[in-house]
Amino acid sequence: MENKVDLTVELGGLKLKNPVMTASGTFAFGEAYEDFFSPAELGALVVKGVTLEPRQGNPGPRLVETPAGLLNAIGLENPGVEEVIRTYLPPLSRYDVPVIVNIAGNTYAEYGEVAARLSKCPVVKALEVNISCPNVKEGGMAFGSHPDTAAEVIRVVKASTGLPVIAKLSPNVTDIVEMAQAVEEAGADALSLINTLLGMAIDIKQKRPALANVTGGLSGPAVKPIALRMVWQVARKVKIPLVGMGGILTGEDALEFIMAGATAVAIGTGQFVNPRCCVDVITGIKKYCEEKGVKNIGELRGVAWRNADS
Amino acid sequence: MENKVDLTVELGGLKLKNPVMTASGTFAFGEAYEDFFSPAELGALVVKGVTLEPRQGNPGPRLVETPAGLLNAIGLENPGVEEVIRTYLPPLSRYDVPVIVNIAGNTYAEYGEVAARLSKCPVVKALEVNISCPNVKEGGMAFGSHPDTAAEVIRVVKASTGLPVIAKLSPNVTDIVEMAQAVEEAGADALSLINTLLGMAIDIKQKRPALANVTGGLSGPAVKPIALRMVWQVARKVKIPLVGMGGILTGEDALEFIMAGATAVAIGTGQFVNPRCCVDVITGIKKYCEEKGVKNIGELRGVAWRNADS
Amino acid sequence: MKYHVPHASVVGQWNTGGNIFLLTLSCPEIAAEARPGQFAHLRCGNTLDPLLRRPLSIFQAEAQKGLLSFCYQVVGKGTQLLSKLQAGAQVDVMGPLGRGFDTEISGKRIGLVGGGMGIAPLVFLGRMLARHNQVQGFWGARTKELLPPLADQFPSGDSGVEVACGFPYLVATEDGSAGRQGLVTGLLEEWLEQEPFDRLYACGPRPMLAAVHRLAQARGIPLQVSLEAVMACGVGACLGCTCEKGPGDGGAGAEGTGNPVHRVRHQDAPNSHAAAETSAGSLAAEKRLKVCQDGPVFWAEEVRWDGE
Amino acid sequence: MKYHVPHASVVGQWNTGGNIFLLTLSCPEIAAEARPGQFAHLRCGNTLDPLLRRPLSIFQAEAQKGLLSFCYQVVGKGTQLLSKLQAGAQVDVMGPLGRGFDTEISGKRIGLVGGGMGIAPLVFLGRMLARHNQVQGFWGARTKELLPPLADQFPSGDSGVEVACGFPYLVATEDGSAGRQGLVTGLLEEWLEQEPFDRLYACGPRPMLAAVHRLAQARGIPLQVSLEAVMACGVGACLGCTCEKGPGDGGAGAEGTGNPVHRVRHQDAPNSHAAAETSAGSLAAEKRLKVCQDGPVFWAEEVRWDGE
Ligand SMILES: Cc1cc2nc3c(=O)[nH]c(=O)nc-3n(C[C@H](O)[C@H](O)[C@H](O)COP(=O)(O)OP(=O)(O)OC[C@H]3O[C@@H](n4cnc5c(N)ncnc54)[C@H](O)[C@@H]3O)c2cc1C
Ligand SMILES: Cc1cc2nc3c(=O)[nH]c(=O)nc-3n(C[C@H](O)[C@H](O)[C@H](O)COP(=O)(O)OP(=O)(O)OC[C@H]3O[C@@H](n4cnc5c(N)ncnc54)[C@H](O)[C@@H]3O)c2cc1C
Ligand SMILES: Cc1cc2nc3c(=O)[nH]c(=O)nc-3n(C[C@H](O)[C@H](O)[C@H](O)COP(=O)(O)O)c2cc1C
Ligand SMILES: Cc1cc2nc3c(=O)[nH]c(=O)nc-3n(C[C@H](O)[C@H](O)[C@H](O)COP(=O)(O)O)c2cc1C
Ligand code: FES
Ligand code: FES
Repeated sequence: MENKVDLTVELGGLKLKNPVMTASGTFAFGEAYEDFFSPAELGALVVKGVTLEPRQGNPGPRLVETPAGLLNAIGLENPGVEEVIRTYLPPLSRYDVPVIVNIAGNTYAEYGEVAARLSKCPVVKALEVNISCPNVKEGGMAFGSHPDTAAEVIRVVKASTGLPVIAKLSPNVTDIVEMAQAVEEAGADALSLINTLLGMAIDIKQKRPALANVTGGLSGPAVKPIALRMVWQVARKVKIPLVGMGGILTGEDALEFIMAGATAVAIGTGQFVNPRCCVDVITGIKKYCEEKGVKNIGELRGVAWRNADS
Repeated sequence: MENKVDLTVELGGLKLKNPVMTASGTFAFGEAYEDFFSPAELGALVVKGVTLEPRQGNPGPRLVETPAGLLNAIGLENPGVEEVIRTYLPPLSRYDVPVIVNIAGNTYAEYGEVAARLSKCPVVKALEVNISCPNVKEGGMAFGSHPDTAAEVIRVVKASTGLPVIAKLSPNVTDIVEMAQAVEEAGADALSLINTLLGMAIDIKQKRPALANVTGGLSGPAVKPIALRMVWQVARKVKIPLVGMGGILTGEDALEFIMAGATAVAIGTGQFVNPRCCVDVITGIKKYCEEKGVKNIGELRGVAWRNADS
Repeated sequence: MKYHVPHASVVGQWNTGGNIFLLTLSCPEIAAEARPGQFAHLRCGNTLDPLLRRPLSIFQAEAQKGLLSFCYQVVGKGTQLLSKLQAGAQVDVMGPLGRGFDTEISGKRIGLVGGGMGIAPLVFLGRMLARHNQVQGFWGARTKELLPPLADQFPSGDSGVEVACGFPYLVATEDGSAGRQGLVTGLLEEWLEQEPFDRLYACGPRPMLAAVHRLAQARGIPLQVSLEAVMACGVGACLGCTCEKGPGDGGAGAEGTGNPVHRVRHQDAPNSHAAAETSAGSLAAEKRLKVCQDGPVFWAEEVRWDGE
Repeated sequence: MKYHVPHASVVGQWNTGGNIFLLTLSCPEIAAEARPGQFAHLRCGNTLDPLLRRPLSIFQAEAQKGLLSFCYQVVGKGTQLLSKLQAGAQVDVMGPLGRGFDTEISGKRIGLVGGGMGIAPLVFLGRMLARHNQVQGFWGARTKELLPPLADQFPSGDSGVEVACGFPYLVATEDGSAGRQGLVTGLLEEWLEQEPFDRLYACGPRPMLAAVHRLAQARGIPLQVSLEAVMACGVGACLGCTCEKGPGDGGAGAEGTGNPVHRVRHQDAPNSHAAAETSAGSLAAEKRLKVCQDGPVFWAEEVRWDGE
């Protein structure tokens, strides 16, 4: 089966056995879903956002369900880069899967420092730079809202590491193409889009915001049309590969992103709905390819662009 | 009943008997839902976007359903301002409801011209200026993506009419507060937020965009968290009243917007789900007020802000 | 008058064996006014996914019993959810919507051409027309399982709905699993070589409609077609369903619309260019046609075919 | 081991009359491993609204029969949808999840304090503990209808599940509609004035837990509490459910978690500060507690109460 359709893709120098990755923050550090499937089945494993110092994150409630969506305000809770390197990353070497670490920082220097330290960790195969977290005042979205600051973060990270660098963009901008081009020019090897959309909910019984943090990041199927549009817009305007994400639950959803121009896709919220979501997406993509006689997943990349032009 | 709770609100000089309006483009010119309820029950009737010349709109398919949402690419199909004034507006005088006309244009001058002509039409009580339609190349979102152009449209319209002017903002921006402040300064009497989010869907069977127009505007419950966040952010940064919209289907949804700081709300996509949506929302608001001993709807405006501060 | 019945109760649902279902609701308001060719707009489930209603043609309306039936194929999540409903469940329905077929005709030879689920509204129409006219049906589908339930297969007793056509019909399937092998338009063409029709009515996939239109036009036979479109509101509010207007005007209208805007003069021929009463409600009268309100039934000349 | 059973079939569902339901599934994998205090994560419906699963405590697990029961109250759209399921329907379940109550105890006097739906896991626990200990339950609710079904009300035959507590319990309702009028913590306090307990277990609203904690702490009685939190993943992946850690460590753990990370040494007293085996999976061991994975059952000292 595996041989009939070639699902391998290349992402900024990294070769993935299939185009399905986990989305940062929805898979912790890799073992939460072990009873349901092995991370070795994934194209790549992207772990939770890591910062220089440990972070407690935001107070609760941190989650609110919305129509076909999820608002989260975790606030980058993580044990800090040292503890991650010491305790969390080594066990991941037992899986045959490239590990990508998502990083965030309060300052340019912090991004650089975290990148430098992780680069020494052999299990780490690439860095995903989160310049788009809507849930923390400093590190996050502020950098990702302006092309200049976004580009500067990427330049600093590139200077601190030899690993492939994936820039993760915020959708909360007027012009996603401008952002994508700025980080490409700064040296990003690939792009992840999208992070969550800034949203909120109000508890009308208590007459106050439902999240303790007031606002949160919206993810899940609700945002898929927006994520897909951004992948579509960016696909033809940059040369580096894209990882598409936002509301993917099925192989069909993933194929929409690939046809819009994504090289790989990531599964976040979908994992909470279906603990075998990643595997089901891989199977779904493979089945489609088999049925349609697609030999290599690359044939589908951006095909909707070609068909819309004609 | 009507007397127990005071639901009247004031919107840029316009007095509404309750805070529930129709969202432009989802109620045509007022009579489509006549068999289900009378427009006279509404706080205000906002009609379809009108341009100087007639417009055929975009080719079909123009609609795609998405998870808890709707993508539309109507493309401002309308018979042009003259025909609207001659044929469509006069019958509306039979309802006891303020009529607000939504306007769009390709140039500043067109906005001004449409505004000037509608101002002579006695049934029109206010203008809603659409600087945010994502579905047409010219008139729409381009103006609404930058504070300077948005402000200029409002200045031109204000100079062309004595009617209250409501600026309808696009959510497809990095900083909604900056946009809101720019149009407030330009003289807007109120703000409507939000218009639709730019999105798309791909038909994987046909391997091409599902909408003939490729991209469309996303509306419905899926976008409610984003709309609510924008109302929340803007509420304290401007002095003019806000009309909140985006995914409202129930009285509870409307109350979230009011508690975030909206003076009135509008129902768009919800109307397609439930043909009595507007009336059910009014009833829902009234019931909540009665149960909670709220005498005047104004008591709830922005209450979540006060509770979040404390 | 259009009605919104939020809690119409399911009287019965019957599965023809394939993925075609016949659903009967108790819904006296809509049953009393529904005309052939009109549709209802149904919520499928009570959650926000799927969000929008789904349009289904009225397959049968029995005013006396207050029963309303639909014949539909499961194609996606909305129809999937509908198919799970059992007797006693409740459905939120709007209707009757749109302009139905012209039924003001008598003593004529009439041909009905239906493809797949397009047969549904024509069975309703044919039963009505057969009282005063000579009606012949032509039903086509890709394969046998995609034909809606016809007289001999349908357990009328159970759901209380009678669907015996009451007029003769011929069947064609592309794979030959029922009736003649081939396209339904082939059956029609052969028939027309022997015997003429005074009027044709067609409902089905667009290429089939276009083919019927060519056959009818070549012979000068007035034709009414029922179009499909993706719909949101179903009542003319959103402009989501519009299609381009053809050379013929909408004056030679049909009846049964329930909407005063469309209570136009009835004409026997489609090309009479009678002045239609248009009104503010009908944008489409100017530029484009709203399938949900100006249709779904149109005279063939009202529609732009562009050499299809 | 955690299982994902996408199509567990509903054996029966029973409504206690109010808005409390008892749902029984055939789900041998989970039933075989489930321990008191653990929960399952259920999809409610098959559409994208509601999107997330809903956590429900395991009310009863019968390994032999492969049956798994839940006792829940309808509070929103998820539980509403669940309550419509009838025998034969299918449900997507994950479980057993989380760390359950410590059941390695014998020959002791044990008090169980449950508020509302918090009684559900304690009935399961009490039946197990009563074999080797002397168990006394204290059940409280706002009103009679909010008490889960107890022995005398429950038609055990029908769904095949037996829920007779098998140990004595006292009831308090705030409105006096059943048992004593007042709070369940009042009942407990009075009891403690007469007779001590060697261990307490509590599940219910946070203020009730805090009150039980104060009573237990004052008397030096080891206490385990089961916490609630809004959850997305239910397996420690999202960090959505975390809460602040208290002064006591997690070393004096409980068993039945199914997760090797938490197979820590069993201690009889909560304050022994035994070195827990932590691992990469347990972020919370460092800073915060994951209710879904480190809990939902915690020793009272592991939780931060902040003078509650
Ligand atoms: C006026 C009218 C009358 C109709 N009458 C009948 C009928 O009597 N029996 C019947 O079986 N069907 C009928 N249809 C088609 C029916 O509305 C669609 O099959 C249904 O909406 C599909 O819903 P779904 O959620 O199951 O599929 P979805 O998940 O929405 O879509 C599944 C597939 O069906 C296509 N589709 C969706 N909506 C439509 C639509 N409105 N028209 C055509 N294709 C669509 C989609 O593009 C997709 O490929 C009618 C449509 C119209 C406009
Ligand atoms: C470990 C665990 C075990 C549980 N066991 C049981 C049980 O055995 N029986 C039972 O009836 N309930 C139990 N609950 C609570 C149950 O999960 C919620 O009642 C349910 O998720 C509500 O879903 P809904 O869609 O009906 O309501 P929603 O529409 O989601 O919400 C309705 C109301 O319930 C509140 N709510 C939603 N989720 C939770 C939650 N996780 N905890 C507390 N309040 C919530 C909301 O804030 C809202 O006010 C348990 C919760 C947890 C975390
Ligand atoms: C609970 C949660 C935590 C997340 N944490 C992170 C994070 O630490 N770093 C990051 O870059 N993105 C984070 N994200 C964003 C996701 O990686 C992803 O970009 C987004 O959720 C959209 O994909 P989805 O709809 O499949 O979830 C988080 C999302 C969720 C829901
Ligand atoms: C079919 C459709 C047509 C619309 N046409 C217009 C329009 O002409 N002018 C405008 O300002 N907004 C238009 N909108 C946007 C709505 O007025 C509203 O801002 C948006 O849909 C969000 O609200 P909702 O989620 O309640 O639909 C349209 C929306 C839809 C769905
Ligand atoms: S479906 Fe809305 S106008 Fe036809
Ligand atoms: S619910 Fe996801 S970590 Fe607990």
